Amino acid sequence: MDLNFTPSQQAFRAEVREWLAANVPGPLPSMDTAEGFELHREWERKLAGARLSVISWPEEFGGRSASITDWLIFEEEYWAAGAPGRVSQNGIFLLAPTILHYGTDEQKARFLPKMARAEEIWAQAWSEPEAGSDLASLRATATPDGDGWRLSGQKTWSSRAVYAHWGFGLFRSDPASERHRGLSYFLFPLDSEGITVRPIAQLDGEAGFAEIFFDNVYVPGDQVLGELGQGWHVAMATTSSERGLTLRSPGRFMAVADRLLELARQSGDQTLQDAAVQAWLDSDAYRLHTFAAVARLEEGVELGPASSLMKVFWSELDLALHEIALELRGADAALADRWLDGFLFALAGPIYAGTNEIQRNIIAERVLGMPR
Amino acid sequence: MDLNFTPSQQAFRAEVREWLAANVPGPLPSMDTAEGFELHREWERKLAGARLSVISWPEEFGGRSASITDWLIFEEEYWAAGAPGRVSQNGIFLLAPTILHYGTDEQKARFLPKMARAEEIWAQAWSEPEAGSDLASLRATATPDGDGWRLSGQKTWSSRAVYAHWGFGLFRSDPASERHRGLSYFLFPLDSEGITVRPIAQLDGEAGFAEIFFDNVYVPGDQVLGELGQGWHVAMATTSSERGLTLRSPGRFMAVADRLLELARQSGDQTLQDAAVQAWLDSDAYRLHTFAAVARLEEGVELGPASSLMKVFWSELDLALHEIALELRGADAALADRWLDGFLFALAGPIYAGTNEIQRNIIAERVLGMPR
Amino acid sequence: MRFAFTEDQRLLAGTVAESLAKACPPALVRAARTDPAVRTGEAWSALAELGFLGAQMEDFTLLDTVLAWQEIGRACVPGPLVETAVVAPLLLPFDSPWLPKIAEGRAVVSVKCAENPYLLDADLADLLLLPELAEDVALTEHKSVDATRRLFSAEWATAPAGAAADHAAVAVAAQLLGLSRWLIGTSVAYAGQRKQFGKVIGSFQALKHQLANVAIKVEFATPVVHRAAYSLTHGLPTASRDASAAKVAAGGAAGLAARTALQVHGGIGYTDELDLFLWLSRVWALRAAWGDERWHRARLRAALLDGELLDGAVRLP
Amino acid sequence: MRFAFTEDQRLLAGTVAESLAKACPPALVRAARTDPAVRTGEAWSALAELGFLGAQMEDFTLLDTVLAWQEIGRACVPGPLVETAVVAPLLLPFDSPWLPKIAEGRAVVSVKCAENPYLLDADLADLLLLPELAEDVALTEHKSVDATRRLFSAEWATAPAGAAADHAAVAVAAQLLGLSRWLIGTSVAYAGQRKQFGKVIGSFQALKHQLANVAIKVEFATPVVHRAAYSLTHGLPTASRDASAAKVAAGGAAGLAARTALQVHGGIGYTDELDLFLWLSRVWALRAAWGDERWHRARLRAALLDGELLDGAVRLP
Repeated sequence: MDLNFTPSQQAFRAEVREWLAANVPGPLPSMDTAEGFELHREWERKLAGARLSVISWPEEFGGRSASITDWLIFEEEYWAAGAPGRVSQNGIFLLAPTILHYGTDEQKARFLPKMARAEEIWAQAWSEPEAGSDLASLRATATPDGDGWRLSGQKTWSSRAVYAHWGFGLFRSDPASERHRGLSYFLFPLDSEGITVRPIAQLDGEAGFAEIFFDNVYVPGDQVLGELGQGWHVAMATTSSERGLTLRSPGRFMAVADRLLELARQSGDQTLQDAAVQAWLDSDAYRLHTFAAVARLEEGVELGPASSLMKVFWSELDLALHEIALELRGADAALADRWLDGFLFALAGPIYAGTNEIQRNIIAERVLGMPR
Repeated sequence: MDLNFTPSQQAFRAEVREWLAANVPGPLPSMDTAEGFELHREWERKLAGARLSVISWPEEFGGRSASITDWLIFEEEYWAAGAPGRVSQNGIFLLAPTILHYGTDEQKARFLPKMARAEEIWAQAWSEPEAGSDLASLRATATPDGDGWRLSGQKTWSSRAVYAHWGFGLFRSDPASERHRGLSYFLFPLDSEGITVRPIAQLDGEAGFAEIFFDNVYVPGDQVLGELGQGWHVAMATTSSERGLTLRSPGRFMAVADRLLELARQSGDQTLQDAAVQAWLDSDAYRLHTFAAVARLEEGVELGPASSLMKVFWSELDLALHEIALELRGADAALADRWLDGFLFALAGPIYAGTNEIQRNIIAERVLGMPR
Repeated sequence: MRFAFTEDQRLLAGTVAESLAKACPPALVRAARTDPAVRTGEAWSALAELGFLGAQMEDFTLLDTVLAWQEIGRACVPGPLVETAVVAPLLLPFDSPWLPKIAEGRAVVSVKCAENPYLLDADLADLLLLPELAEDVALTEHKSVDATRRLFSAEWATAPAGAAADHAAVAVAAQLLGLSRWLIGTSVAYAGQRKQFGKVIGSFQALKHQLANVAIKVEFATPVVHRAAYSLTHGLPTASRDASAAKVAAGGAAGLAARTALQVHGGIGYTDELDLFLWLSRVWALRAAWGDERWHRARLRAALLDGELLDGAVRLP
Repeated sequence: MRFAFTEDQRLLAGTVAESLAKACPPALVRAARTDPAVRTGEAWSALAELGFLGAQMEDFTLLDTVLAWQEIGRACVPGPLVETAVVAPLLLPFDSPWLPKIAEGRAVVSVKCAENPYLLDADLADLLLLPELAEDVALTEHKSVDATRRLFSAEWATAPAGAAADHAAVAVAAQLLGLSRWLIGTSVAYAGQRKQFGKVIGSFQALKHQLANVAIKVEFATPVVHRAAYSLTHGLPTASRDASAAKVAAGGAAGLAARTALQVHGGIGYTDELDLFLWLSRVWALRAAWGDERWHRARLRAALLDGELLDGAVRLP
């Protein structure tokens, strides 16, 4: 066991910290507004210019072939510096690992570099109105048409879809199939003929999500990712690998926890101070757990269902961090500010990416081996 | 709304407080030891001498026809005075309300006065090895024999059964019946021929419970309580009435909460002080809720499934009170003492009298009306 | 000893609920986010017509109105009602010309005091109490968690409002109970029709138990709020402690109700398609109003640990 | 940066687990309640033969042994092992004649210090450290929550044991992890065969989620304990803070594991028919040993709030 970073890792951290200190802009408008979307793309281009937008990718696509540990270091610095949210998140975190794993050389060359430079922003299209947590019950269809396909149906909870350029999602290419079988993974431009994007207005104003309606949308055959009918496996394959880690890197929570301790120091209330200290320690525990997971991955052990333990832990940790902060803010908790935004976002944690109820079922059945 | 006690209620409280101050003995050995059992019976006789053993019963059976409010006052004083546990508990709290409601005049005259004077101590025999929480799946049988019955089968978790004189429980009198139907409520002397009582040793020493084996035990017909085959309703009828209240009167928790505040005052740890204050307030809330329930009962509104809300609340409150106390005791939490005994007892609260999981099902389905 | 409300007290609550069902539909709460007039519009007039805004001038006590305040919470009524109908009558002299105006619904009051630093809906106020009557005060608006409640700060030395603040805390606690009950009902209804994995989600035990836990918290916060109304009405020595206990209990129950309701609804709970988010925001806003829980906990700690243990009316002196 | 154990470290834990499977069956733990000799009997000798009791004299660090301590917890091994094998070697001079005796299993040590007021199994001790070597000390026995651990107080001025106490806290935390894993496994097994309402209770979602919650707490307490072993081994500036974090995390996880295990088993969990209660009692005893959680929380508060925020080795200085 060696919990010291190597000189090269420390040098990388120093480089990132320095660059961010010099380049991080002030708070940007929400990326779910037209103006904010463009400003966030601009920021992504700036990151790409310093080859910091997708460090874990191969050089040829704009990355540095960085290790997971380097990635975690980058994230710690990124969040500590209060840098903007990643408007290209869906693409670089959700889609790219799948393209790198299953994509053809043409697909890699076509999509990855533009993604790395935020020239093309991607929207995810997983859920459907009747398939929220239950992805396997997807109904949207893909029917053959010459060398290509015709997509029909409706997707919902598509983040970024209002302004994004491309989308990706699962469609049922085998009408006779059921549940996980007969699904294929499609990539499609959001300005294709037959696609209608309807923003979902949220009560706090912005429209972070959208519904996407597909009316017989033509997609050429080379925009299927991975094997036909294997969409489910293609989509899930990367979740238990590094992706499970890179998606929710500890840096994000440590940055909040450090700010929470600052709030607690200013308070005279020992009860809330102890709560803040515990939340900070839990963030630290999540960070340590991540490094331990990295070591297991490097030994070739997949995370598997254990990633469900992480999902429940980080989502409830994020909520606790913000709930304690609001208590510490007292009467100011009624004011809309950074802490409140964080709280509202944290409240979604136990819901998306598989509700915590489903995650607990997985933990009980697949980690502990309890009966279905 | 009037939260003052009437002059007569205050006078009654004064009488009880005074009598207890003069008569409460020092700590007695456990009532689940031969010696302790006798000493607890002696105490019960003393209470009966002052007509304080069963105040809510009619005078003719040894009571005072006291109101529920008087009963709650008595309990507050009883627990505050640190008086001994009630060895006649199963009889006076679980069985007596049923006898008073369903019993014949002969049964009342035969059983109640001796119960009030602790001449006969009763053991409850609800559970069976395969029917813990699921009482409706009882298997022990009662087969007709002349004017009487023959009981066969096994009961378990019978509190007091090791030393008690009589027992009561449900037996299947209609072999063709299933679930709640075809059960009858029987009363039987534990020294009957064919009854074997086997103590269940607990790892902390004493045997608070026992198994009772019935091998063709004869019981005369007049020891059936209530209508034949109606045992389930007879047993359950009183649960949603006053019994739900009298069983876990707030006085018990307020006495613990007051002692907990004393511990907290001696501690400099604000976090644990706040926890103790919250637990005290929760005990107070339980007390207030009980008075509100009394008012509803006096208006003729039955508690019904709402008693499940109370079961979950008091059982988790009791646990919280003791967990906080142990934290406040620090290193002394490793010592076996009154707080630890209370903790071990409190841990059973969420288990017996219908596990809290079952209670939460009832709350969701019968109080909130969620689907089965 | 009788811990129950009179027929009249229940009747008043029923009448208020009935008139709010008409005068304060969710659409009105929704509109209050953008149209200032709505915050002191229909619902306000309806409560004035009922005589509710002038109830205290007619010697109605908080014990008489606490059940009605629960209904006001359940309907998520906007506007500075507590400040105008509860606090002002306690702070203003009995012969103040403002009182009849308040009763008629013609005067809107916003209050700042040690216990409540932000002026609610001061943009609509005819009268500012800080806590004394004040004029030409410079106000700064702050973005509020609840778009139907606009918050302002004022450069002005504050003083404690004492008993008036305790009354406000309990009226707010009662609203939190009403909000919680609405959230439970709405969540149970949604869980009863939303299907996942081929079953209505309300049939999953995990979800049942989450909602059961909310029901338990609300059930046992309720008598605490009612007792506080009693203690304040009768000026008991434990009144302040009881008010703090009420605000903490109701705030905690409502917080759990809000979190659980959103978990039950999932992502759609954030959207404009449902009214849920309006009720959630109100819960979060009221938890911070008239003494946040940290503030009330400190008072409880002092009362129960430092001070000698005063027995409330329901415990024998 | 590599947060993983070496092959040797895992091997040692495996060897210890293997030999305890033979030398420390539940029946032995059970017997330790009544027969004093058992507390320093078979299991003790087995660990001596493995060289585990003398490991620290052979320059094995806490990082080398922490996984083995988890196995010792899992097996619920009785006796003052931590005091003898971890604390004594750190408190005694390197040339003390006691050290070889300890290594051979011929010397039993009991310790009292500021961090741990009660002497464990002093009735069997050849050597008392308070924390200096002491003789003819009057001992008073106190009834212990865990009948396999006898506790004594001594009229003697105490001093802090410092780093030795931190090492003990982490060895105890590791045992709490092992106890928790045993409790999870035993509860899952029981829930898989016990039937109620015509189903094995392990198929009820409420029960699944309760055990999932325990698994989560244990999963995330584990790296905290391992990091503390690393910090103490390398004498990092955060070592004491990390030791406290480990004791608090493991104690909390074990407490939940114990409560949940009893809930899963129901009344039978109290009975002599199962071994469960032995493991529960050990959890409750160890939570109070070598710094209860209140004490460690106070240290954490001071370290993280008052002191400037030292970055541990895993955070860049």
